[in-house]
Amino acid sequence: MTTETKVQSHHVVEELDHVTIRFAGDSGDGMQLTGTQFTKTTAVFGNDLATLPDYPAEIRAPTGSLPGVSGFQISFASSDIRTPGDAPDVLVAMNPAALKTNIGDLRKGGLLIVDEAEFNASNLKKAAYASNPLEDGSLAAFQVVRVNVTRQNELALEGLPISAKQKFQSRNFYALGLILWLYGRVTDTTVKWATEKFKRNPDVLEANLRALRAGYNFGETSELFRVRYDVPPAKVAPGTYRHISGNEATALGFVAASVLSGLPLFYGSYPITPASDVLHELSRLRNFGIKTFQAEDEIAAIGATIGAAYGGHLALTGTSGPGLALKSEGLNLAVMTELPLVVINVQRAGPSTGMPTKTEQADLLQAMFGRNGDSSVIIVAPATASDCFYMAIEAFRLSLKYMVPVIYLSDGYVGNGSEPWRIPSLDELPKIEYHYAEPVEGDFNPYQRNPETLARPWAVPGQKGLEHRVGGLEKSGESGDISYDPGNHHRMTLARVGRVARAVQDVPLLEVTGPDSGDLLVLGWGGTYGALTTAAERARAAGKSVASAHLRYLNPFPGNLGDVLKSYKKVLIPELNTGQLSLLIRARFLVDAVPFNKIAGQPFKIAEVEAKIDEVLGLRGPYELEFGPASVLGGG
Amino acid sequence: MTTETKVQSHHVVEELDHVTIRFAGDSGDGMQLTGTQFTKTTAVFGNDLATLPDYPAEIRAPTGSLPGVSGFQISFASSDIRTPGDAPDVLVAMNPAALKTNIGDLRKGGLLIVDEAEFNASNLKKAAYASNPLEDGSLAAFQVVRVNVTRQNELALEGLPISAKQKFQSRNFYALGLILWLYGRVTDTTVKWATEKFKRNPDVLEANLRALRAGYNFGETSELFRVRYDVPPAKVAPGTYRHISGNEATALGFVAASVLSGLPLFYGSYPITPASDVLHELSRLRNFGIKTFQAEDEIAAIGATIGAAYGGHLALTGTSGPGLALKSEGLNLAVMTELPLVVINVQRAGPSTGMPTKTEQADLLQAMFGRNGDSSVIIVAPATASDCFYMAIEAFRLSLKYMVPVIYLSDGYVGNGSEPWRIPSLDELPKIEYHYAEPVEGDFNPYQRNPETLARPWAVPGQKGLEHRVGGLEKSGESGDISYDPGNHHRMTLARVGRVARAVQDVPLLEVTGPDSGDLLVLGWGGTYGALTTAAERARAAGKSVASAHLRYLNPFPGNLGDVLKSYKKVLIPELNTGQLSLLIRARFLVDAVPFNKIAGQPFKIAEVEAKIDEVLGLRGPYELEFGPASVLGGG
Amino acid sequence: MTAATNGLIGSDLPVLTRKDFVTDQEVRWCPGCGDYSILAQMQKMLPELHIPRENIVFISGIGCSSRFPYYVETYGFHSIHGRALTLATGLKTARPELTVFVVTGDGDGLSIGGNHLLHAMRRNLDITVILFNNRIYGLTKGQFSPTSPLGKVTKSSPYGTTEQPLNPTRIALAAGATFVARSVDRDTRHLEETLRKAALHKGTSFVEVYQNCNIFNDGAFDAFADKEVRQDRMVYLEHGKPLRFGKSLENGVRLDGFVAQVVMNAGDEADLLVHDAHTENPTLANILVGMDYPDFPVPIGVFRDVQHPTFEALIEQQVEEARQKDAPNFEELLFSGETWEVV
Amino acid sequence: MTAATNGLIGSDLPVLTRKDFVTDQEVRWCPGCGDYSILAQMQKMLPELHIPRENIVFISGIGCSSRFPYYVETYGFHSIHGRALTLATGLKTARPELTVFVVTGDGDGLSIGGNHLLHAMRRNLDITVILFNNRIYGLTKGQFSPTSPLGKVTKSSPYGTTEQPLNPTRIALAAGATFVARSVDRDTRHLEETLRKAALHKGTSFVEVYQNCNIFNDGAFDAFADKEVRQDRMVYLEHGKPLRFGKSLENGVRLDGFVAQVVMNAGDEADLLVHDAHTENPTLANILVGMDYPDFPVPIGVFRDVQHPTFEALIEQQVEEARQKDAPNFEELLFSGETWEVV
Ligand SMILES: Cc1ncc(C[n+]2csc(CCOP(=O)(O)OP(=O)(O)O)c2C)c(N)n1
Ligand SMILES: Cc1ncc(C[n+]2csc(CCOP(=O)(O)OP(=O)(O)O)c2C)c(N)n1
Ligand code: SF4
Ligand code: SF4
Ligand SMILES: [Mg+2]
Ligand SMILES: [Mg+2]
Repeated sequence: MTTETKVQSHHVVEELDHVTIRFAGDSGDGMQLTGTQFTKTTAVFGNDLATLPDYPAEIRAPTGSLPGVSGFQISFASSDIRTPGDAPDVLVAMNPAALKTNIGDLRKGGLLIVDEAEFNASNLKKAAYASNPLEDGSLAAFQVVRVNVTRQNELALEGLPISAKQKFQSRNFYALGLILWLYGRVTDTTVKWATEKFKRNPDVLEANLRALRAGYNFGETSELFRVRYDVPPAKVAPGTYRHISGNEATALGFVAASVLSGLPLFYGSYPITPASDVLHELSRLRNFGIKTFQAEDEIAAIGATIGAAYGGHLALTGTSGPGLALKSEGLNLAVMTELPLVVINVQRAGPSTGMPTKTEQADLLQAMFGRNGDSSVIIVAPATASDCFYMAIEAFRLSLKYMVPVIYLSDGYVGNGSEPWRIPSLDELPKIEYHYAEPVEGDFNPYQRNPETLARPWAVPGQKGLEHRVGGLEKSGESGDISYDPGNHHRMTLARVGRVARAVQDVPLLEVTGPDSGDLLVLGWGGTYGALTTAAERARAAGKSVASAHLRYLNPFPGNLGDVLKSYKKVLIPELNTGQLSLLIRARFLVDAVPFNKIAGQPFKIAEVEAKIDEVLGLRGPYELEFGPASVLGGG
Repeated sequence: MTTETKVQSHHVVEELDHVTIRFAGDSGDGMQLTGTQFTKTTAVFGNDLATLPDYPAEIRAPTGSLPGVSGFQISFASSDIRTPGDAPDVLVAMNPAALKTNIGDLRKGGLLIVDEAEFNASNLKKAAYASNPLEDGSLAAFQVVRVNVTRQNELALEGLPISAKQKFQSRNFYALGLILWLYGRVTDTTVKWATEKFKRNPDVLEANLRALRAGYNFGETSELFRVRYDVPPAKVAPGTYRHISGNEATALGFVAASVLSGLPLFYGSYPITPASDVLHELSRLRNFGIKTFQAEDEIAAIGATIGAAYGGHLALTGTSGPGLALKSEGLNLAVMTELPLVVINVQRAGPSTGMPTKTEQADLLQAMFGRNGDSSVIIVAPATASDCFYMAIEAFRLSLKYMVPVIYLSDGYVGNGSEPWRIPSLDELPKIEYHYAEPVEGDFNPYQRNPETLARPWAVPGQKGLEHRVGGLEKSGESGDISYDPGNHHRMTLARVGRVARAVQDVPLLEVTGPDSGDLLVLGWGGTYGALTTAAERARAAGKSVASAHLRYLNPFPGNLGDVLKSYKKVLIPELNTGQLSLLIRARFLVDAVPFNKIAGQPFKIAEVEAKIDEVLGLRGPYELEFGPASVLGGG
Repeated sequence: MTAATNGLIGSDLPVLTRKDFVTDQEVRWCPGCGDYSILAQMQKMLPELHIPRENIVFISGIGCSSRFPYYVETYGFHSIHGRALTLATGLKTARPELTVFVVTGDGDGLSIGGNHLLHAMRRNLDITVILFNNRIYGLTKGQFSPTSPLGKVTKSSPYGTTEQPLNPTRIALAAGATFVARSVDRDTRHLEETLRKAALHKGTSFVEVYQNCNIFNDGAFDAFADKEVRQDRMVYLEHGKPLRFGKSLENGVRLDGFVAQVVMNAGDEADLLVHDAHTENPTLANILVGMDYPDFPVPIGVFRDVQHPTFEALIEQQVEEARQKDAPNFEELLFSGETWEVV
Repeated sequence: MTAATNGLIGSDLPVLTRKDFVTDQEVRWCPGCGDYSILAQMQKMLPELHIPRENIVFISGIGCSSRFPYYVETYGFHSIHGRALTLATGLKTARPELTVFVVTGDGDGLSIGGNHLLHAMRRNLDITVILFNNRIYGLTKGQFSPTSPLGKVTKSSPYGTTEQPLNPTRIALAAGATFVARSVDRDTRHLEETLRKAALHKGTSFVEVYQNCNIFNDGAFDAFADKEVRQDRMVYLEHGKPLRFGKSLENGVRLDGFVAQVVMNAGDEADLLVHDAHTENPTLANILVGMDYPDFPVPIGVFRDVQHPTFEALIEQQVEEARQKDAPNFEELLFSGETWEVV
């Protein structure tokens, strides 16, 4: 498969195991598009890869301004890869603002490609550059390649009957072409895509194709690049693949739950970043009988979802942190009435409005405890973009079996990040069972529990003879009448909490990567999977006795978690919060787990975790994050 | 003082150290009044005492029905006393329903006084009695005294120009007179009160006084009572006393905070049981410049309170469990904008609507963690009715000093329960300091922190030169401009959590009752103080090495808590929840504390705690509550 | 058993009686409470709908009024304070074939639940909403509500309230409700008839019922609703009929431009205002809702009754059309977008 | 320093200019957004109030519109979604001497914040509320809002919405607002004047501003608000003046009973509807708010402007009267009720 893509060239070809590239420019420069196109080509080529888009917080910040910078990072390799990479090896900066905000991350000695045409006075001012970095030597640490992209592109497009603005807007194809050349890739995928995309607009199509070719040829002809690079394909499992983001996978997973259970899906939600995409995805699927409902607020969204659950539908609601806070009273009604529903929380940096476009894992304790009374729910958390698909199915499998609400904790990093995904066939997926209550002889007891699961019957309106009343007041076990009896409340509370504990019988055991006992276990949950697993892997490669395990089920914990913890001298728990999982682990198992906390709105870098591992192993002194202490004992 | 109340009598007088009496009847029978009157007399007499009213959940249930029963329990003693008592020694039952719902609690061999006139067919039916308990021997275990109260009372009131209904309604004074006689008390206090209360209605006054006297004399003349009892006064600290309920003390305490700080008090609230009384109390005090605001919902209530805090007022909001859930998003805005305010949560049994009129301690973890992001607040909890006054002052002292919201966790038991209170003089109370930001040279930095407290300046509108903007988005330290900088978010998060940790310097050290080291520490918090302390005391009296300590500051914990815990072989944590404090203690100090959980909407009985203590000390086998297991490891 | 929702519906329509809608639960309202009458009329009316009990759902919030579902032998949901309408919206959207009633109070529906009321009205789901307006918080023992008059002294307003009340009927109209009516607990005939009309209307029906709380706000409506004065101080709205009131309907209401005027002893020729409940123009209903005692007789009956497509029907239509256009195929969906093979 | 609130107020009233109300913050709206114009008119208008900047507070919720406070050099609070009015209520009640503006959007103010809008309007605090109505959710990138027309296709309604929109001005009127007006972002003169009137009104002022979101709902108001067609398709409401529109005001609006009618080329004698903003009777305002393009010219200006006592004034009055009757004495309060001595 490599051969067909190898391109003849007089340049030296250097083989690499993995490369990280970041495209950065103004929101208007189409960097997301450039990134996705390069990603597709890379995927089709057969590399394993991971990507991370980085949008500006504002809808449209002024052109050329620092807040207006948009970036897209891709890491691809000939071996298996789990994160978009720590420090880019290559940075493409389309203007001064893009350089200013991204150069800090480029690895020393890394390759920097800039459009020198854009480094004019006005742009430098907008980026708050006192002097031109291309001239003042401040970039000495990097291999700087100055390309006059704007001008070259204009020349290539000369004579086309399109506006100067349109010509300018095709610069990103020039940059794309250049990078494709640099990594020995063909332009087929992009050409195919563009031809389809612009078929109604031949001139723009022509412009983009010319730009693409021009960039590609510039690499080939100019003397600016001594070497070009080759990252051979990875050995990935055979099958049909697609590229998928976490939020797409989440939406697809819940559609799958509907297909697998045969229950129609209802989605009640109120838009909020970064969860809105799930609403957008699902609202397109009316043909699957999916009813999406954009409510007036989060409270109405969960209220409607409870109504749908009571009506016997697959009831789903979704939001992000502040919205989960608003849903807490409603969620408690679902806990009390023991109805099955799932709450998606795509976590973002908090507290309060916080940093809506940045990621964090700080809603775990809110999910566990954010309701009045002793109120226990099941909690699951996808570990990667594609894992969102499988955990969505799990969420409903457990909710329907135990008649208990489930909180699905995704986050901005998992939701917006994307990766190649081998599309499963339906028969690889679990069946989802549910049971509507059947008519009974004599009185119907809406709170008579299944002895194995402690679940109460799901009696949906329309079923003759099961007329009954539920509500938020305490109900007497069995009959379901309002009860203020002390013993009844005690037993009902234990049963409600107990149901969730029982679900452990349906939670797969925790798998450990690395030795099943040793010096250190790195334990994580949710979106940090890539960085943690890779850091532990590298530690092992360096001969250290380090294993890693990742929790996708937070409540109840997998049944073997206690034994796993006991098998290691030390336990390190890195989290993007002040120590929320740590708190639960310490309380439950009384192990002196070491928390590693980064609360910066950004994922862990592999190197950060490696450094912390060394600290805990006593191989180095205390480790600090570049911007502060790395361990808090707080947990909210 | 005793002498003047000793009454001549031919009966044998038996001296007791303490007695528990419960008055029970229909909501219409005026049992609350009877109880309060007896309480006042007992207080004035000089006994220490504790009371617990028990209202029906419904506003007005049908007369004579089981849900319509209303009760009032008082425990009084010649030594100091902390709970209204486990099992009453005396039960006064004004009708069959009252007997049915209360007889289960009367201690075996206890004295039962019934109004036999009410045990007619229709009343027995309403109480679902198959046969008349006065006849069928089912009361053999008790000393039953049958008094035809209704008839006797009618005779005493003969000739008065009032309706039969009014005569019937004075029965409670008859019962009161009888009990006053039984415990050698004088009727002065009640006579004085009635004379004032009914001055506009001489006939009703006369009726009540006659009824009172009739009951008193009946005791004296009838041969039904062989002995009468004498409970000598307790040695309580000299001073002026009043009787006060927890909710009254809460309201008074916050008024005190206003007086002590010189800041006007704003109270934004939405009615909810059992917190509404605080709103009622405060809304009467316009003359103190107190502005109460009944909002459209809990969200508006805390929103308005944040507005008042921003405006430089002493900002207070109050609710119960479900309302706290609704306030969580708003509370997080106060956490993020770092404004001082206090949230009262008078806890009730949950989850969801739960049992609104019953008590529970199950909102501790919601208070700790019920918000998105790493969001830390200060948490205090009064231990008794009168302690509410002092903890209210503490709440604002800490909130204003650290510029952080404080949650004040009372509960239905503390709020509705009452006790005699020695009224403090103002100079016994702490000063409350606050500082409005002053105009500065150059730019004003709204997030420049006080190095000692980490508090940010309180810049209130109206102050020239301090114009600035706050909000729920992350702010850059110092300047307060919106910031998405990773390091800034990390540092700000640590500072927000850190402020609360710093407050430990203002939290008094935890006091231990009993040996400062030994076999067992009984650790509790909030409204369980009485039962826990007394149980531990009794254990010591029985020669066991048991100490007790009670937390009134839950976040941060007192600085010496870790050392205290380490000083005992075992730690027992009884809570009216599934183990919420246990979870925090285990996580923070890694001690294997034993949880003792009762989730029945009722306070602990002293005997229950004693039994559990013996279990933990290995002096008995596993202890179970009458209605179920007594230990859960859950915590919500 | 399957979710094919029709599979859930009993096909035969049994003949039911009032008693069939009475539950075994002991009714827990104060003796004398107006809620009893509303419950009785509802139980009288329900059999006439000829809808099997299992296809009827009563949803309420929290309040004395909201205990209603416990007493009606159908499916029932006693939800949380102010949110009944949100549950009803989800249930009716998911299960259009069910008959959904919502019972709420002036606090539940207009204080904490006000926003949901606005949005339910504009969405026009086919549900029936009954708001028990006793102008007080009953269950929490007597605080003022959003419908309590300015200056009202209550437990939480010992100096009197300082805010103008909301008029529930006016709000429902402003939000675009397609059926808006008002009745009184003690006018049992009118109440039952109004409940029936509301239940039969296709679209959101809103009924405000003046309800006496004899414990915390006794007599709030006596001035015009008492038997003795009723005919003189209330006017019964009937579509197509002139507005007449008085013991022998001797008085009437006319319009001077858009201003209502009372005409005492109006002869037959008098050009009295003729009620039109079916006009799309909301002005007439707004004029009527502005009439209040003592300046005017209080209007009782149906203010507005128009036909608009329902929310759930429009969604069903989208589902159907989408299915026609593009039959659902999950495999296809999984494989949609750019895909590639690895061998 | 003390809380005696007046102590906080600078007494001298400085002469301020537009620039004094501009902050150092870079404005973060999309180029071409209607919000820029509203900000500019506000900054032009503020100096004319002659209120020291430190006594002015801008409070907003969340949305593009709600970023407003960052750009006005006064005290500012960018709160949470839908709750700005609740903060304003608490602040104004606590500190009546401050001038409080609330900036909200059609989602912030009518979707999640709808209930607070109803209750703020009826309470009549002396605050000024400006609702930026772009009929879309801007900040979250283009979902429909409660003011989006039925059938609107957006990111969250690819098949079109299935619900009738709310009319913000109608809701404000129904809730009893004492000042209700409407303006358009691009009619700068009218907008500035409307903002001034709103700010000067004593009581709650509600202003709906039609605002163009050129990214997610471009041209929503062009049909009648564009410079070319404006005079023919909008009618400017002026108290005491007849409703006239058209390039040379040749057309007008008259009433047939309570039904509005357009009169083209209405001569001077034509009995055109004369606007009365000061009448307590809400009917006229309701008729006007019912007028919409294309059937009618869209009314712009002040619909209603009446005087009622403000919430905060009534509370201050209670405080004063209570103080007169019963001077505060905390010691006395502590010792109130039954007390007894233990020696
Ligand atoms: C979230 C929440 N807030 C407050 C309450 C307390 N509460 C219960 S009912 C009610 C108001 C009842 O008034 P209304 O709706 O008019 O019903 P009514 O009792 O008058 O019939 C309140 C404030 C609650 N149960 N839940
Ligand atoms: C509790 C909560 N829910 C949802 C959001 C997401 N959100 C922010 S602004 C907004 C709506 C914005 O629309 P609008 O109020 O019309 O303001 P615009 O951006 O159009 O000016 C939403 C849904 C949020 N920030 N907080
Ligand atoms: S309190 Fe009022 S509304 Fe509630 S049940 Fe009693 S009378 Fe009815
Ligand atoms: S998204 Fe729309 S409303 Fe928001 S700033 Fe851009 S143009 Fe304005
Ligand atoms: Mg009410
Ligand atoms: Mg908008």
